[in-house]
Order: sequence, then structure tokens, then C-alpha cells
Amino acid sequence: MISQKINRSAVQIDAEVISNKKVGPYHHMVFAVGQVAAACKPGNFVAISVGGSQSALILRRAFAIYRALDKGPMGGSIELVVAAHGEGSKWLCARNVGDFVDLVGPLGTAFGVPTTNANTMLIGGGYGSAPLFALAELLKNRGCRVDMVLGASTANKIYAPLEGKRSVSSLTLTTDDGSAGIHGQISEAIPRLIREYKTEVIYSCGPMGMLSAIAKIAEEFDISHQCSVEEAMACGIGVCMTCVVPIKHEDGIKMVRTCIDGPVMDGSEIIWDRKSVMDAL
Amino acid sequence: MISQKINRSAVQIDAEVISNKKVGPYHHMVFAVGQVAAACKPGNFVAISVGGSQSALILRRAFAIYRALDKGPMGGSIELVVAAHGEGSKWLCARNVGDFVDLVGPLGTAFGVPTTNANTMLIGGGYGSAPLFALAELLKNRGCRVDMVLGASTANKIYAPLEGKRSVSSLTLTTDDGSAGIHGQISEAIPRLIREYKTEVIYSCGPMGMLSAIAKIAEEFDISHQCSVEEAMACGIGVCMTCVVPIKHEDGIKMVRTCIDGPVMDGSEIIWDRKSVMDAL
Amino acid sequence: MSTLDFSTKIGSKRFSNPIFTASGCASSGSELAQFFPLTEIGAIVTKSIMTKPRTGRMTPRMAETPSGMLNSIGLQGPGIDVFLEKDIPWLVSQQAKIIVSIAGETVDEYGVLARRLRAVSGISAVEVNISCPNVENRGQVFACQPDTAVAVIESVRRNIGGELPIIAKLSPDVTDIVEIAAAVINAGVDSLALINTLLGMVIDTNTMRPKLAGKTGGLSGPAIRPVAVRAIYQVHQAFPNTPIVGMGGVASGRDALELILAGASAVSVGTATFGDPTAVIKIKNQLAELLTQKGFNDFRDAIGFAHRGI
Amino acid sequence: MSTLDFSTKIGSKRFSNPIFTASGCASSGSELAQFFPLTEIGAIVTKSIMTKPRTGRMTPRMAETPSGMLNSIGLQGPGIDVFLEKDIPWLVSQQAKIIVSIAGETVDEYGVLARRLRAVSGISAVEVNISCPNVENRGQVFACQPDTAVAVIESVRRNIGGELPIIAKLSPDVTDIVEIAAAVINAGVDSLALINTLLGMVIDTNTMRPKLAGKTGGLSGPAIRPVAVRAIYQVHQAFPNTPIVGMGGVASGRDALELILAGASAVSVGTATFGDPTAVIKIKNQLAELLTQKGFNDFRDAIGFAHRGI
Ligand SMILES: Cc1cc2nc3c(=O)[nH]c(=O)nc-3n(C[C@H](O)[C@H](O)[C@H](O)COP(=O)(O)OP(=O)(O)OC[C@H]3O[C@@H](n4cnc5c(N)ncnc54)[C@H](O)[C@@H]3O)c2cc1C
Ligand SMILES: Cc1cc2nc3c(=O)[nH]c(=O)nc-3n(C[C@H](O)[C@H](O)[C@H](O)COP(=O)(O)OP(=O)(O)OC[C@H]3O[C@@H](n4cnc5c(N)ncnc54)[C@H](O)[C@@H]3O)c2cc1C
Ligand SMILES: Cc1cc2nc3c(=O)[nH]c(=O)nc-3n(C[C@H](O)[C@H](O)[C@H](O)COP(=O)(O)O)c2cc1C
Ligand SMILES: Cc1cc2nc3c(=O)[nH]c(=O)nc-3n(C[C@H](O)[C@H](O)[C@H](O)COP(=O)(O)O)c2cc1C
Ligand code: FES
Ligand code: FES
Repeated sequence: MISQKINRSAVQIDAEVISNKKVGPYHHMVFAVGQVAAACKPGNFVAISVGGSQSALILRRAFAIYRALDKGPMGGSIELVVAAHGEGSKWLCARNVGDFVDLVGPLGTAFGVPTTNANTMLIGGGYGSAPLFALAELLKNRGCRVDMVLGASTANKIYAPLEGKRSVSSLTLTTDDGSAGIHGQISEAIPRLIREYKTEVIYSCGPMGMLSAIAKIAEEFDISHQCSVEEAMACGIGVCMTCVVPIKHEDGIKMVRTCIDGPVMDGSEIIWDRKSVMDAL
Repeated sequence: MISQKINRSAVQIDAEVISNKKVGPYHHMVFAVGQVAAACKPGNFVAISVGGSQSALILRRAFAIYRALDKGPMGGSIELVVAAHGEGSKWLCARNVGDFVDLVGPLGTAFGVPTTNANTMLIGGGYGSAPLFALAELLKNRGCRVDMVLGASTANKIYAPLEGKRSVSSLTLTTDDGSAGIHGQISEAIPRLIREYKTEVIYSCGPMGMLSAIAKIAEEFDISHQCSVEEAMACGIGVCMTCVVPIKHEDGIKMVRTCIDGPVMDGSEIIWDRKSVMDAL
Repeated sequence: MSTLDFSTKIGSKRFSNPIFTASGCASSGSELAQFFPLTEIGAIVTKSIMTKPRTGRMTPRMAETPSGMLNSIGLQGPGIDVFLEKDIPWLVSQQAKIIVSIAGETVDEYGVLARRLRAVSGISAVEVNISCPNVENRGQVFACQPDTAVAVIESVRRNIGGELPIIAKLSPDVTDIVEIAAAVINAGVDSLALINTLLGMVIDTNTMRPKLAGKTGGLSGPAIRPVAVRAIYQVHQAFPNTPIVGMGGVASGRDALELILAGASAVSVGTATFGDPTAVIKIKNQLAELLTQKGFNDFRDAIGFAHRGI
Repeated sequence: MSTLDFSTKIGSKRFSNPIFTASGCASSGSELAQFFPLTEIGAIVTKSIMTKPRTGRMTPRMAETPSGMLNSIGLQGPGIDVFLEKDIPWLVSQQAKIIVSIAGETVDEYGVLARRLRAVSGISAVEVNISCPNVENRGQVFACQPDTAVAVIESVRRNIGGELPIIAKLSPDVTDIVEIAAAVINAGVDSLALINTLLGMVIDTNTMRPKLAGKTGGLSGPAIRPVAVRAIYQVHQAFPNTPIVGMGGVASGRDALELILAGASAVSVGTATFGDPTAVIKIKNQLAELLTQKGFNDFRDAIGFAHRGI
């Protein structure tokens, strides 16, 4: 299965942790990666080995690149926003400045940028906001209007740092519990906002349920939708075939690797209804 | 298999590392263990869990107690001399002051002390010297003459700290490569020393090969020999039956657990010849 | 917080909770008793006992492996006489629930052991470890063929009399574990114990020889848990009414729950005890908490839950 | 330092070094090629290919387990036509040594695949993955019974012609792997690949259902290494002249050496590549260093060394 989309910039490096700060329930972590930073595009991710040499955790963990700085005081660096979820991400969050991690990246596809000015909406759920800030900057520089909508179950799970907000024309927050912004699920607020901001392109990143709901809305409004999906990945580099999503295909369903043909994919091509896929297989 | 010898003092505690110093190829480590220290006797050992919660290393590692201090500035403490051998002991050596380890102890039998004054010889190979210093102190206080013989492959592998030497009447070193003391294997030097010091009781601790050679010498001289054996242990508490050594028994061979009936055992009871045991089984 | 009915049943016998020790991983109980009262656990499953005293194998008897270990003890033990004379009375004096594991080299030896147990009071069940080499048939393990497995069970059934539940402990090293389960259920066992260790080997790359004196050994620990879950799931699917004592790599309440959801009515903890003498107690407490969190009032509602429709 | 002859042979074919990728763990090579030149490894073993394109299973397709993982891909692949048209020429252009793995649902499908391969140049061997469900026989895996295993091999042998070595890849989920090995060797295979994954299951204790969409999956990684070593040792003991491609949990040069000492003539690296894209290269270099340290001048002297007297 030779894919044209393999991210040819990917390399394997020992990356030094140069900062690790707790921000709400997340860890904002910075890694010295040298020239690798220059190759990182918004939407790309990295795969990090966790647990150390005698760990029972044998697979890498994937994290979206929040920001890549080509030239900083420590050379090139990348930043991640990590939720301490299970053992692997907890291990990563527990790294100290000066520790090294084995990192492969940049991996996967990047967000596509409209060729002309367009009204864009960037929708992020939880740490799904991470890759959207770099995208916002890019879009803004290209002259696009950027409306950002960030949601989470509760206020402190919205990751929206000050410096990230510079590039956005508007920022709307939603929380399931009403502790900040609009009360309710993020997808409920979207239709009204699309109308209000005359959105022409949607970018989204977050849990699969959210992406699926947005895909439906994008279809109804008939606007393009690029989403960054999150499937469990064993390798991150395209060799294991575990990370697939079903997409529509002339002969029915095709399973494509989200680590190579994604994580950023065309929301209208993905078959979101699991049951229909299960039945068809 | 109910044994009368179960060390009833053993408890499981989280012990804080209060010192960790590199001494030659070893780490001298001190752990705060509170009241546990009072129950530790020379010859006892502890079993420590290694690698952390997601480690692929699932078994405890055994270490002889080098010293136990009933009341120190940090309360009771025990000291170990750890060789960074494989992954587990390397992990332990890498602990920092303030870290906690899960420790079970004191375990196993202790060295028996002669009821009357006697000339004793304490023979240690490599880190096998560790439990002998506390024993030396005990014997000295009981009025025994204490001759210590420490050997290793090379000079820096002999663990013989200054404070440990206080209680000995003589100290002889041997190295296989001649880099310190007498040139040659430790067992080669022993017969002459036994004659010289009129040794009545031998205590030994070190690799099985060394113990076996000493057992033979003790038999020739017809003097009593207590040795601390080192068999691979899965549990350290007597439930797995992996740590056995063959001993002479009315009906032939009996396998006894070195974590309960040892590590300190009567050298004359052990069947040292592996081949004869293999053939008999 | 609602109270949880944590009891479980194996055949006619009730146990106050479903966390047991695993045979060969708790000796005969006295070593663990200094870390917790044996009444705290559902049952203690004793090390497989044979008719005569056995020396077992030469060392090395163990090798640590990634998230697991190999053992090759060779069924060292005092023999049934000493066991009944010393170990059982001591366990009874501790008010421990006792499941006696038996092992034999011939079909007859199992029968002899069963007969010795029939009159013994204080025993709650007998676990028949059929993962032993059959000396009468080229050392082939009894559990590996339906006919030899059945022969052992029938011999035990004939000799044990009364209503002592019989648990057949199966080996995962077979082409079709459901076939073996079917055979022994047909032969009248009340329960199955799943799984025994997997046959493995470690070669010491320093000496360049097999690490264990017995060359091969049994693989246990978290490494094998997915195999245990699969075996339990398959057998429970086929025989939902036969209680299963599950085991294989359980080291936390989560792991115990996993085996229970697959179909286990009780869970034995083996290798985890080597890493932590109080593992059984921690696992029991974690399991109770998890079950309560998930809204189970009766432990037995969780058994085989993974099989039920969504 | 003396130079090491690192080459190995499988049937009539020579490989410059004994470290291969494992089927299904290197896709068809292009993804790894950005991390190292494919000429660096002994051979690339391609993902098992079937006659038609296959969608494979729904996600979740994987679950991490202690020192291992489960996978249930369902043999997703482009089908033999696209494979021969695109993947093979690309691999040939990279000057990679190629071993093609084939899989079928019927005995005939294997034959059809073998016939398609007979005229293809640039292939060094064909690995026959017989750990597939036989749709003509209740989905029973071909590798689980001697007769079905033999039927597949005979079908391949008849159709492949010429001197392309045939490697039969066996499943460890059998009562007696030596029996299966004997049967396929008798049917004319040149080599054996040991071992495929073990059948396992993980239950997600949050959803309380099997974690994988396919319910069961194949267990791989360091967790299963002791089972692989045992299988290789047993089979090499019985058939010292049949070269074995060993695999199962190899993650370092030490691990590769362990399988070689047990009897492997080459070692495939699977799951380790997921954790480290350059694992195969590191393992190859570590192995070369270890062999040299131990005084081997010829790699082949190390094969099966653990069997020789002390
Ligand atoms: C493309 C991509 C980008 C991501 N970006 C971020 C990010 O920016 N910040 C962040 O905090 N997390 C991100 N994640 C999720 C992150 O990978 C998981 O939280 C992490 O793998 C969990 O590992 P664990 O050991 O902590 O949890 P465990 O649940 O113990 O992990 C067990 C296994 O499941 C996999 N897994 C568990 N949860 C997820 C998940 N949500 N997605 C994918 N695999 C999972 C793990 O990789 C591991 O193999 C991203 C995932 C993907 C695929
Ligand atoms: C009673 C007793 C007292 C000991 N006292 C000391 C001491 O004071 N200082 C010290 O440095 N070491 C001591 N040891 C040895 C120490 O236990 C081992 O060095 C340690 O277990 C090695 O673990 P590892 O993970 O580093 O090595 P690995 O080789 O990776 O260990 C693999 C497995 O083998 C076992 N193992 C390996 N080497 C030994 C060994 N020499 N003895 C027993 N088991 C082994 C380990 O416990 C583990 O299960 C003692 C051992 C015993 C039995
Ligand atoms: C050291 C050791 C000794 C064992 N001895 C026996 C035994 O005597 N009889 C038996 O039926 N199973 C025996 N087993 C198997 C265990 O009871 C259990 O089935 C297996 O180890 C899987 O569980 P675990 O992973 O929790 O250890 C032994 C296991 C180990 C590790
Ligand atoms: C994700 C994945 C996919 C696999 N696909 C195949 C396959 O298509 N054909 C095959 O013969 N083996 C397949 N295997 C089995 C491996 O080739 C190998 O036999 C097994 O994983 C053990 O080796 P390891 O522990 O190094 O991974 C696959 C294994 C994994 C993990
Ligand atoms: S994660 Fe392995 S192919 Fe995508
Ligand atoms: S180490 Fe387990 S019985 Fe001694």
C-alpha cells in the first residue's frame, strides 16, 4: 500500500524537554528539536516513546503539534499540549526539564489552506484546540477571517492560551456544564455561528463524536470541512494498519490510515456511522 | 510446607530514600524504615519492588541488609550496598533522595552467634561483604575474635568502608587480578589464614562458587560454617518455591527455600555439587 | 453508597468474596498469613499436592520475562500424608476457606488423592490440576487431549464421593480449549479453572543455554492476561452455566474485573503475589470499589457481562 | 576484531544478514524506507496478500497489553493484482530482498496466489501464512490441524513451480507444534516461520465489552517471546536441518540472539518496529556486536547453539 502522502519530513530524534508547565488539566511541554521544527505544519503530529527502557508500555503515543518555533533561544522547538490521560501520557507529563524523549515527527497530513481569502471557522474540543492556534496564525496571515469556537465538558478543560488568541477574529466558548461560555455541546452552537460569520471553510479537531456532528452540519450547509481525527495508533508511521477510518470509495468502503492519509482529512469523505460500516463488512 | 523459620518481623512499607552515594562500583543507599530497623538482624535481607507501576519487571529484588540503625536523625533506617547489575538494580541505584520504594523486610534467617567466645572468620566476596560488618560488630561485642577476609575480581569491587572495619581484629584482602591484597581467588588464601588465626567458626557471603569452595575447606578443617547463599528469588517471602537449594536429608535430597530457611544456612548441610543433584533427581 | 453482595458460588459452595490465591503461588498459606488474615480472601487454593513427597527440579527454577515469568518447580511438595496432617489442620485453625489442588502422574494417582480427600472436613472444593505430564503416555500432559482429561476427572469423581465441588484446571496450550472444557464438563466437573501457565523457554544469552534447569517452564503474569481473557470468554460463551475460576496475569482490581466480565465467577491471583505480598487484598478492595462505581449491587451480575448485548 | 560472516540461507536463497521485517509489521516497505535504506535488512517480508482487495475489520483494531499488543486488522490489503503491479516493482527498484507473504480463505486461494507469484522476478521466497480461518471448514484456522496445513502447502507447492523457497508460517495456538511442523515439512516446505500471534482478548472495563471490534485479536510483542523461543527450540530439536525464520517479541540484539540460539536461521522483527521505526537496524547492529563479542566468525555457527552439549 504505497501512499503518496507519507510525510517525508519525519525523522527520529532524541528531543530534550526544555519546559513543562501545568495549565489547568493539561501540560504545556516544549521540546528542543532543532531543524525538525522548520518542517512542522499545522495539523502534523509527533509520536513519542513512553515509559523508559524497561516499560511494559511498548507503543508510541501520538500528540498534535501545538506550535513549532523555527528559531528560538534553544534552536528549533515544538510545543505540545498533553492531557494526563492514562499511564503513557502521565509518564510524559512527569518528565522534567533536561530529560530526553525519543520522538518521531513531523507525521501525518497538515491542514489545507484556502487559495483565496475565506471566512474560516476553527472548532476545537478539549486539547483538540492545540493544533488550531498555529493554523489560525497561518490563515490570518493569508488574509482569512478566523472565527474560533472551543468547547469542553467544563471550563478548565478548554485550552485557550492568551498568545494563541492573537490571530482570531472572534472566540466563542462552550461548555457542557455551562461553567464558561455557551451552555451545551459545542456542535449545538455551530449552525448559528456559521450563519453569523458566513463561514466558508470549517476546520475541526477533537473527539470523534464532535467531529461527526460537525461533519453533518458542514454537509447541511454544504461547506468544506477539514477535520483532524484521532484513532488509536500503534506505530504512527503507516506500517501497522491499526489507525484506519472508513472512507467512501467507488467500490464501497475503504479503510485509510489516519497516520498517513490523516490526521487531517476531508470530513465529507469519512463514513461516520460505525454501524453502517460494521454491517457492510 | 509450614516452616518454623518464617521471619515474623517482616512487614511491607513504603521506604523513603534518605541517601544514595556511589562507592566504587556500588551504591550505598539508606532508607527510612522506622521501627522496622529494630527488627533487622545481621544476615537478614529485604525485597524491593523495582521499575515503577508500568514496569515490565514484575518481581522484587533481594538485597542483604548492610546495616540497620534503630534510632537515627530520621528515625530507624537500613542501609544497603547495591551493585548496578541488571535493569532492576540499575533502577534502584537511580533513585533520588526523597523517592519512595516498596520494601518488604526484614526477611530470612540471621547469622547465628556462638554462645561462647570464639575465633571467627568472616569471608565476603564482592558486595557479599555487606552483611558481614554488622555481624562483625555483634561478634566483637560478644567477645569474639573477628578476622575478615574480603575478595573480589579487582580492587575497586571490594566493599570495605572505613567505619565497617572498626570491629575487626584483622582484615585481609584478595583480588583475582592482584590489584589489591593477595593475588588470587579468595578461597586459595583461606586455609593459611584459618591456621594463622585459629579460626573456629566461618561466616561467608558471596557468589555460590566461593561459598562452595569455603564449604569444602570448612569440612576439611572440621569447623562450623554459616554461609549466606544467593539464589534467584521470585517472591522472597516463601510462596513461590523458586529459591531453593538442595540439602542433605534422611531420605536423600531436600529442597529448602533460601528466603525462609536461608539466606544464612549451615554450609555443611548444603549439597554443593550440582551435577550429583541433577543426576539424583 | 449501596452495599455490595460480594459473595460467589462454585458448585454447591459459597465464598464470601471472589478473590482467591492461585495454586502454587501461596504455598500453603502460612507465609501469607503474616501479611493479612487468610479469612480476608475468598479462598486459598493450595499448591498442587501429589501422593508422595517430591523434591522438584534443580535450580534455576525461574526466569523473569517481559511482564511475566517462567517457573519450573516440578511440583515440589510434602506429599498428601504430611499435607493432611499439618497444612490442612493449620489452615482450618485459621478459618481459611480451602480449595485443595491435586496433581498426579497417572490416572490412578488422581483417584488415590481424591479418595484421601473425601473424608477430610474443612475443604470447600478440589481443584484438579490436569496440566501434568502423564507418565503412562510419553509424558503428554493430561489436559491436552479430551480422553486423558476425562479419564482423570472420572477417576476423581468416582473416588471423591459426596458433594465436594470438582474444579478442572485446564491448560491454554491446546488447539481448542472449548473442546477440552466440553469433555470435562460432560465428565461431571462442577467448575473450570482457566488458565494454567503457557509453556515457554528463556535462553540465557551469556551461557547460551536454556536458563531453567528444566529447560522449559510455565509462563505466567500480566504478559498472558489476554490469553486468559480469551480462554475464559470462549468457554463461558459455550458453557454459561459452568462457573469458572479465572486466573492469568491479574495484578489489579481492573484486571480481576476484566476476567469477571469475560465470564469468571472467581479470580485467582498468582504471580502478582510475588511482586506484592498484599496483592490479593489490594485487588479485592479495588474490585469491590470498581463494581460499586459501576452500579453493581450483586457481584454475580458482573459475571460474563461482556457477553451481553449493548 | 575479526569480520563476521553475517549471511544466512533459507532454502536455496542467501540473505546478506538474518534480520527481516515481520509480515504485517512493515506494510510494503515504503513507509520504513524513509528511516533507512531497505538494503540494510536481510529481507522485507510483505504483509500477507490475498487474491482480492480486502477492507479488513472495523476499528478499534488494536489494544496495548502488558509488554505486548493485540491486533485485529483482518488482512486488509490491495489484493494480488495491485500488489504485483505497484508494491513489488517499487521494492525491486529499492533493491530490497523480498519475501512475499500470502494468505487465503480456501486451499484453492493459496494455489491461485502461488501461481501468480511463480513468474514474478525479484522475489526471494514465499511465506505461507496458514494462520487464517478456513471458510470451508467453520473458520477453523488452517495451521491448527496437520491435514489442512498440508493441503495448503501442497496447493502452493503444485502451483509455485521452480525453486522459490516455501516458508510455512505456523500458529503457536496448537497442542503440538512439532506435529504440525512435521506435517508441512513432509509436504515439502523449505523452511518454517515461527511464531504467528497468540489468540487473545482485552475487555475494556469502561465499556465492559471486548475492546477490539473483532473481539479477539493476535497477541504479539515481548510478552510472547518465551513462547516463541520454546516453539523454535522444540521444532529445531526435531528438525535441525529445516531453517526457521524466528519471530515473536524481538526488540533487541539480545532477543534476536536468543531466538537464534534456540534454532532460528533468521529473525523477523514485528511489533518492535511500532515502538521504534529503526528497531530492525538497531537489532541487526546489536546482534552483530554480540556475535562478534562471543567469538562467532560465522553467524551460522550460532544457529541452534543452545542445543549443543556443554
Ligand atoms: C493524531 C493524534 C493527536 C493527538 N493529540 C493529542 C494532544 O495534542 N494532546 C493530548 O493530550 N492527546 C492527544 N492525542 C491522544 C493521545 O495520543 C492519547 O491520550 C494517549 O495516547 C493516551 O495514552 P495513555 O498511555 O496515556 O493512555 P492509555 O489509555 O493507557 O493508552 C492505551 C493505548 O490506547 C491508545 N489511546 C488511548 N487514548 C487514545 C486517544 N485518545 N487517541 C489515540 N490513542 C489513544 C494509546 O496510544 C495506547 O496505545 C492524540 C492522538 C492522536 C491519534
Ligand atoms: C538474599 C540475597 C541478598 C542479596 N544481596 C545483595 C546485595 O547486598 N547487594 C547487591 O547488589 N545484590 C544483592 N543480591 C543480588 C541482587 O538481588 C541481584 O543483583 C538483583 O536481583 C539483580 O536484579 P537486576 O534486575 O538488576 O538483574 P537481572 O539480571 O536483570 O535480573 C533478572 C532476574 O534475575 C534475578 N537475579 C539476577 N541476578 C541475581 C543474583 N545475583 N541473585 C539473585 N537473583 C538474581 C533478579 O532478581 C531478577 O528476577 C542479593 C540476592 C539475594 C538472593
Ligand atoms: C511459581 C508458580 C508455581 C505454580 N504452581 C502451580 C501448581 O502447583 N498447580 C497449579 O495448578 N498451578 C500452578 N501454577 C499456575 C498458577 O496457579 C496460575 O494458573 C498461573 O500462574 C497463572 O496465573 P498468574 O498469572 O496470576 O500467576 C504455578 C504458577 C507459578 C508462577
Ligand atoms: C499489526 C500486526 C499485523 C500482522 N499481520 C500479519 C500478516 O498479515 N501476516 C502474518 O503472517 N503475520 C502477521 N502478523 C504477525 C507478525 O508477523 C508476527 O508473527 C508476530 O507479530 C510476532 O512477532 P512480533 O512479536 O515481533 O510482532 C501481524 C502482527 C501485527 C502486530
Ligand atoms: S498507526 Fe500504524 S498505520 Fe497508522
Ligand atoms: S523466593 Fe519465593 S519461596 Fe523463596
